[in-house]
Amino acid sequence: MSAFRLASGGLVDRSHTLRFTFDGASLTGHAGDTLASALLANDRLLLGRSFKYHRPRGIMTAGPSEPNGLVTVGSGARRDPNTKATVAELYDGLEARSQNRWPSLAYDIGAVNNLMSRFLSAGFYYKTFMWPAAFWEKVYEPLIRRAAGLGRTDLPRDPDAYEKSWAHCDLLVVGAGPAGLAAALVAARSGLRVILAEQDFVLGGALLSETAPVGGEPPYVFARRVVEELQNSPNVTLMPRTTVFGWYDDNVFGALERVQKDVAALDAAKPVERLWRIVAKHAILATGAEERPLVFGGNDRPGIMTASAVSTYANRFGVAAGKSVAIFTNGSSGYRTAQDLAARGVEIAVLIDSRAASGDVAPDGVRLVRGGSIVDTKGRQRVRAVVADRGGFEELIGCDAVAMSGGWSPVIHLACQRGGKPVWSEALQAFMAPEAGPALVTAGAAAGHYRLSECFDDGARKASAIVEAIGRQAVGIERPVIGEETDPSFTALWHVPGAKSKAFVDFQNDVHTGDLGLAVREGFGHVEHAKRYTTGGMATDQGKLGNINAIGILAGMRGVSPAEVGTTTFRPFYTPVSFGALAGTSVDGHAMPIRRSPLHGWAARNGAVFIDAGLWYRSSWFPKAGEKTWRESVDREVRTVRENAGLCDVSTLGKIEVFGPDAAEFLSRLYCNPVLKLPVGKARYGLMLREDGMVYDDGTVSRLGEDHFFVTTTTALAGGVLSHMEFAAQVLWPDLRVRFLSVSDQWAQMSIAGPKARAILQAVVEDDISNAAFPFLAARAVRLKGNLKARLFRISFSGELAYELAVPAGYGEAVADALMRAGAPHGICAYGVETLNVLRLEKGHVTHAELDGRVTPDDAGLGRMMGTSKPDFIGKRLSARFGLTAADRAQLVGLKVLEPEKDIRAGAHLLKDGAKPSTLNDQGWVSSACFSPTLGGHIALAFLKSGRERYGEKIVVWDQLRGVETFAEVCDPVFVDRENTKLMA
Amino acid sequence: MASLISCPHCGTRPKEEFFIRGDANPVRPAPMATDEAWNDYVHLRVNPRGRIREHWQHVAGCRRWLVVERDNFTHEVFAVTDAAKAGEGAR
Amino acid sequence: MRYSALSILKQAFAGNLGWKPAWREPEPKSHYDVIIVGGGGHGLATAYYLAKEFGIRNVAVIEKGYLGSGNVGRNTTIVRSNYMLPGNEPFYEFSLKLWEGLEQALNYNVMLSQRGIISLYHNDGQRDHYTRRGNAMMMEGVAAEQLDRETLKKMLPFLNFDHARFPIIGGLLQKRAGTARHDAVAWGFARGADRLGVDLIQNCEVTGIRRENGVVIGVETTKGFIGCNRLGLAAAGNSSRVGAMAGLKLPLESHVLQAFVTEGLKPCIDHVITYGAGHFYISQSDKGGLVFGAEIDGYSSYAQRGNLATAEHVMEEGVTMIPGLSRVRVLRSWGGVMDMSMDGSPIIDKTPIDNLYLNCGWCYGGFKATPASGFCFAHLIAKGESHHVARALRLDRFERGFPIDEAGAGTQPNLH
Amino acid sequence: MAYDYQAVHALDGMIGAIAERRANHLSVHRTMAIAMVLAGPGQTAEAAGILVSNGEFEARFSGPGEWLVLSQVHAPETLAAELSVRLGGFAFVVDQSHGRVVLTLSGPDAARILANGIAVDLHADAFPVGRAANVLCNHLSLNLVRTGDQSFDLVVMRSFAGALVDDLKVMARSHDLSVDFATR
Repeated sequence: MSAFRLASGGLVDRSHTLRFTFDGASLTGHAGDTLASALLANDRLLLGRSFKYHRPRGIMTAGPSEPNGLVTVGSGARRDPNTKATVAELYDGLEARSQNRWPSLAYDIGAVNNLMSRFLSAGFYYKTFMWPAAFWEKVYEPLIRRAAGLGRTDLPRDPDAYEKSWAHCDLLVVGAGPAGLAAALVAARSGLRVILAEQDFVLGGALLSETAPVGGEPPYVFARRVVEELQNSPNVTLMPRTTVFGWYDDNVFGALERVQKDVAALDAAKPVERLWRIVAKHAILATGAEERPLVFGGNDRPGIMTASAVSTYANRFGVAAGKSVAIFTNGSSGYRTAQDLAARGVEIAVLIDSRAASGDVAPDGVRLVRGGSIVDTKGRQRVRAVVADRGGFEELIGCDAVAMSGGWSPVIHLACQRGGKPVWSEALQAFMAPEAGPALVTAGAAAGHYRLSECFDDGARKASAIVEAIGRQAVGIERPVIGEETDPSFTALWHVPGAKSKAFVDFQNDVHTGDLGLAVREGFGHVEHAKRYTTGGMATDQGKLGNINAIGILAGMRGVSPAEVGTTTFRPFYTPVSFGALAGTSVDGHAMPIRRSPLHGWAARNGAVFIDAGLWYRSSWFPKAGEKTWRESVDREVRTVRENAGLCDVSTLGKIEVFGPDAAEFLSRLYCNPVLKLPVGKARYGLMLREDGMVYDDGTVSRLGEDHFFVTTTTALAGGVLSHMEFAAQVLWPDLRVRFLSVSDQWAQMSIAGPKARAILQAVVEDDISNAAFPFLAARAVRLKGNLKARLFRISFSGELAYELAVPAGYGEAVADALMRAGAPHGICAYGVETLNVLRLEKGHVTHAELDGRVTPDDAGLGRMMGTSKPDFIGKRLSARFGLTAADRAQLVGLKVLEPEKDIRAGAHLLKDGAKPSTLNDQGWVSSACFSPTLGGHIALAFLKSGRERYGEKIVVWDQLRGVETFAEVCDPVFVDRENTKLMA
Repeated sequence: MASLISCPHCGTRPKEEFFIRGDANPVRPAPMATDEAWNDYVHLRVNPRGRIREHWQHVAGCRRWLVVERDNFTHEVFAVTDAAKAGEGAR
Repeated sequence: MRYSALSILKQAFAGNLGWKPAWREPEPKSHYDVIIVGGGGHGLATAYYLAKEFGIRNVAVIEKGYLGSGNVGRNTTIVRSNYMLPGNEPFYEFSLKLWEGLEQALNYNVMLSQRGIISLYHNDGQRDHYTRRGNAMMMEGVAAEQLDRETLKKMLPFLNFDHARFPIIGGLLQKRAGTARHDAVAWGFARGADRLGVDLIQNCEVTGIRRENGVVIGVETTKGFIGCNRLGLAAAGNSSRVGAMAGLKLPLESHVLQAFVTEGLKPCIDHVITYGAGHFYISQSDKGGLVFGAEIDGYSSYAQRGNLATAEHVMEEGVTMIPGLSRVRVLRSWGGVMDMSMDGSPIIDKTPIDNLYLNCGWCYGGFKATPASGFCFAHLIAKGESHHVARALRLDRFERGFPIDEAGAGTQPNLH
Repeated sequence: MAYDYQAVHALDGMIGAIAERRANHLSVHRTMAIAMVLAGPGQTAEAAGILVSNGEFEARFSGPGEWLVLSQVHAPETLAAELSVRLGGFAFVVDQSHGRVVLTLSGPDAARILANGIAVDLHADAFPVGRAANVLCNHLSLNLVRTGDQSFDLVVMRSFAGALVDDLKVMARSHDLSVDFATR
């Protein structure tokens, strides 16, 4: 039996021994232990160093509010820094390490800060480290950064998986203590869909550490029986190891389930943690109450714990907090702990009650000091004695642990996360949950009902009310007979006067009463200012233990009530949640879905290199054997298209089918160019503006029937344009008789471009597609040989004789293969978006590189398209604004490099020859650039101030980011075939 | 709100299924309305704190544009209406 | 009292009992030359510069809560000047220069940490965009560097180079960018303004703007009427509400942006890093917490709190950018009310109402602008004309057609 | 040259050839006749009346006046034409046989697996057999219909099919799932 493990008692399985290590030392515990209880049992009291002063610290609580007992659990890539030992379930093989110490826990250099503490008062860093100016970042800041922080990570890739899930219920009960179990039982028997979530690995809450018999049996046995019934109810979901961390709008709760944080060898088929979004019609918070520490001199030494933690370690885990325990209380809870310890044969050094008188009775033989206090403690890595004070008389009392009880605060965190402010209760000397509406109520100790019987009744009563609100018959439960109960009354004591050493309020961040005094003195007395100035409440425990005392102390200093001081804001997360759990499975390759073109397989078979284009994978270029760089491939593809023909996958374009008697009118209002008179069987380039007059998207409009259009969008804005059209149809003009549908995925679409395109296509298409029968901009359904229905559009992005052929997606690969076969004799090649980009650039066509949301049609050289005679279209009115028509706007131009050995890249800026670089002198920028195999040099599209007036000017292309400056000649943006002879051929 | 929206066509759905456009009150002026009216429509917003009407589109559901009437301080939702229907009411 | 290492030493030996209040708590006078509505970073900076640079010391800042209770105390503390458009870049560079001298000017350590910001990009189009942006910075004389993938691998080995949905192909670095301690900025300007005679009036809510013959003459407040010659509004997310008191309708929508902090860790991320395939950005505070955020929640809100779905999406982007964040635990989330403008850029201008001046539209980028915003707003109020770096930030730019749209997203505020 | 076009399925090469079906199974349909029906303005009731399930078609709610119609009786090539004839002037019909992929998820954990990506309450009382809805599953949207106590049909845009199957495998991590083409 280890040093502090009691001979019997507790809910740990003494027949089941678990091995674990702490800072490399091999230790043992039992199934049912937390890491904290096992460490205590092994006399491992010192767990870490505090944040600022590096003071030795030990375990202070037995639950999720723990400020001190933070360790790193696990090793390698499975290392979890800042794990609370008080909630970490012990398992065989657990490895734990202390934090924030160097070189070792016992001998920590940083502890020198403790000696310097008078210089390190709250906010000291705002007042110094300013001289010399450069020293802050070079010297002081690195030192501060290294000293701060707790756990360590070098950010290795996490080997474990996470999962997110949705759950729905009529009633969510948070907390499986007496109130929560009673509530869940009533709701379960009444037929509600119930979820019972509990952060602990055993359900039962306070019943697990209570001793008063319930229904004639130990309370944990009673709890077990209730849990069993709930487990067997099909309408109940039990969620142990699940912390409800957030309450969001519409009664959506966030909860974290620790699925595999209790094993050394993980099951790869399961996530390590699971995030639940629980949509609850109603919720009951049965989250219990938190015992407050007392603020006295030296109250942070290892061995000093809350009294309820001392009781829990004794009753639930069979571990004595010390061999001789001093108890310091301001209410009856200290007496209960005295009874618990006495019953288990643990020596009580003294019981000090800050109240001069009370009805509480100390166990027989225990020395009771009424009206006394502790003003200091002794000891280094474990408390060895307390300095008790009674009426100015000081006495040194030996002990090796201190149990302190400063009264109780209901745990109302979740109920305050949506803006409601806690309400101060003078009677309970505590902040209570605000009225949160019918969907969320508190019950039991969380509602200020501390007695066990009250908890049962309150939980059952509130569940019954919810059952009835839902419109069902509530099935009541009979409250079991409960043995001797204690009522934890207390007299608030925010801090103990006469402290002989630092009295800590926030343990982890080392905020003591002196810091709060300084804050008030310097004008930071507002509770938010005090928090931000002293950092009280900003540690990993978010002030769960300390804030209430800080508020009480501030109230005292300012001479107001705690109600007037108020609390800082309660915000998610109740306890910290891993990035992994919140991200779930939507990481790495699953971060966003991948879209594959129907021609993906064809492209892959032809050796395509793929590139991300939004969610799509698009074929970028098709390297052939012997080609060493992408440029070689692209140059070849460009030349092949210009000389013979090429086939490119354009399936990713957005495609929308538009129907209805008002379809033409609708499209006429959407596009800035005329659409109404587009003949059936014809296509037209279309430009859509935003209402602010800037270009939104471009594409083609084809009229397939009088009341039937087919429009395409760019790949990038397919979704956006659809929404834009839906807005126009549903909100702006609901009277127009038009319906439309995205058919992007129905069609595989390929561009066949080049002088040989017609010959190749004709081999596959049944219909006559001669220039006469199928002229430029023809658009209609055709039949392919082999009896396949298709759509053919004679449109060109490359400037070549070109067609876009659309076939049902599943047939895309087969048709592409057929075209490649038919084209082989003509020297066809497959080409990708890189070549497409060069081809369109040579032809001066714009893409979203040019149409970047700040460009008007006129800027892009498309001003003549505007149907100014149309009565209305989106963007018409604001296009006329002064700034959009100003003469010095940047206009689309072409650039030809004048120094052949130099290139131009997109993103370069433009300067007049000889001008000094400055924002004022900036003449524009390069939007797209490439090497043109056709022209044999580098060319670019650029936006240049008043550019169309400046053709022929020699201009500086200024790319200081790459350290490149080069001369270029400004020219018309159309570099090839300005007469469109190839297009019309 | 902000977590769940009750689409009149699809039922209660999470926020992620929607695309939000903004204030639903401005009405697109007639083509020949004044410059001021157009500037007001495109650029100016009352932006009150409290009860507002906002355009949400159920993109992952029925793809209808909805008018969500809600309080932008408490995040309470009062009503969700199909925008075409809401428009009829306004006319 | 002046702060220094010596003052700390002296006070320490006096038990730290001799420290004086950082600022006075005056009752409002009946009349001021200038009243600034809003005791956040911009309002306090404006008051400070009015007194310091323009000799106007009969100034009051009126704040409905406590000083610094708005966005200055709830942001992710990033300071940078890596903008693209000529309407913005000179302004933000002016701001960064002010930041660089702020500690000495204010005698307050705002902990400016010029650790560099790296904006990652993930495809050729983004690379071109960042090239244009980097060159625009260099045109203004602001140093920028393009980092290729191999350099990034050495500098930031923890990035997701191998499994990212959208590959990291490079980044744009501004070395002089970084972070500052947000509360200290508010407190430093407040203390600086107070020492120059500015009255900081907390817990005083403006309930109306009084006009006589159309001209603003003062404000109605919860502490009564206070007169002024000129009134400046710096109310951030509440600008529309305050503006409405004078009958103004502004090109703004208020939205919530969430921010997050993790548990404290030993130093592990030494830069500010932004994710180009989403909106995620992250840095590590001097206390050790990783401070991060991403996009706004998307709906109109004055609630200062966000929803879980957005938080989840932020984490998805975070872990996709830095897989090793997975086991790091997030401690706290909070929300700020953003005055999102119609083009994503701010407004520092006169209004059509005499004596009424406006400073708003900071979207989610107001923190870095704090000194320049204060300086330029003070310039405008004192001299009646815009400071040259803030000339483009006009209120009438929307109707006149001169938007400053860095995102190219148009007039939908939640897309900026 | 012979022009005998063989259709390729969006998931060809990504799934198939499993040794045995597991407790939960995702079955991918090779071909399915699918069309979208858009009721003409003001003609929703008329179109709905004609579409009432008669064994030939199954019309699944997609939006007001919009249905996703599947048919086991008609061929992909003829369904849209057939519907056009039946609906006459009451609706516009668009063939989607190639634009969508139909998958059936069945097994004791089917609803639980879907709950890992779909926010809609799939409890049989809340989402009974026959209920159809367009829903978001992680980051992509699909049409979901409950076809039995333990089975659901998922209809997804073709280009997203691979991503959906990948996602479903991850969603089913702890639930013993096999994936294959349907053998019909």
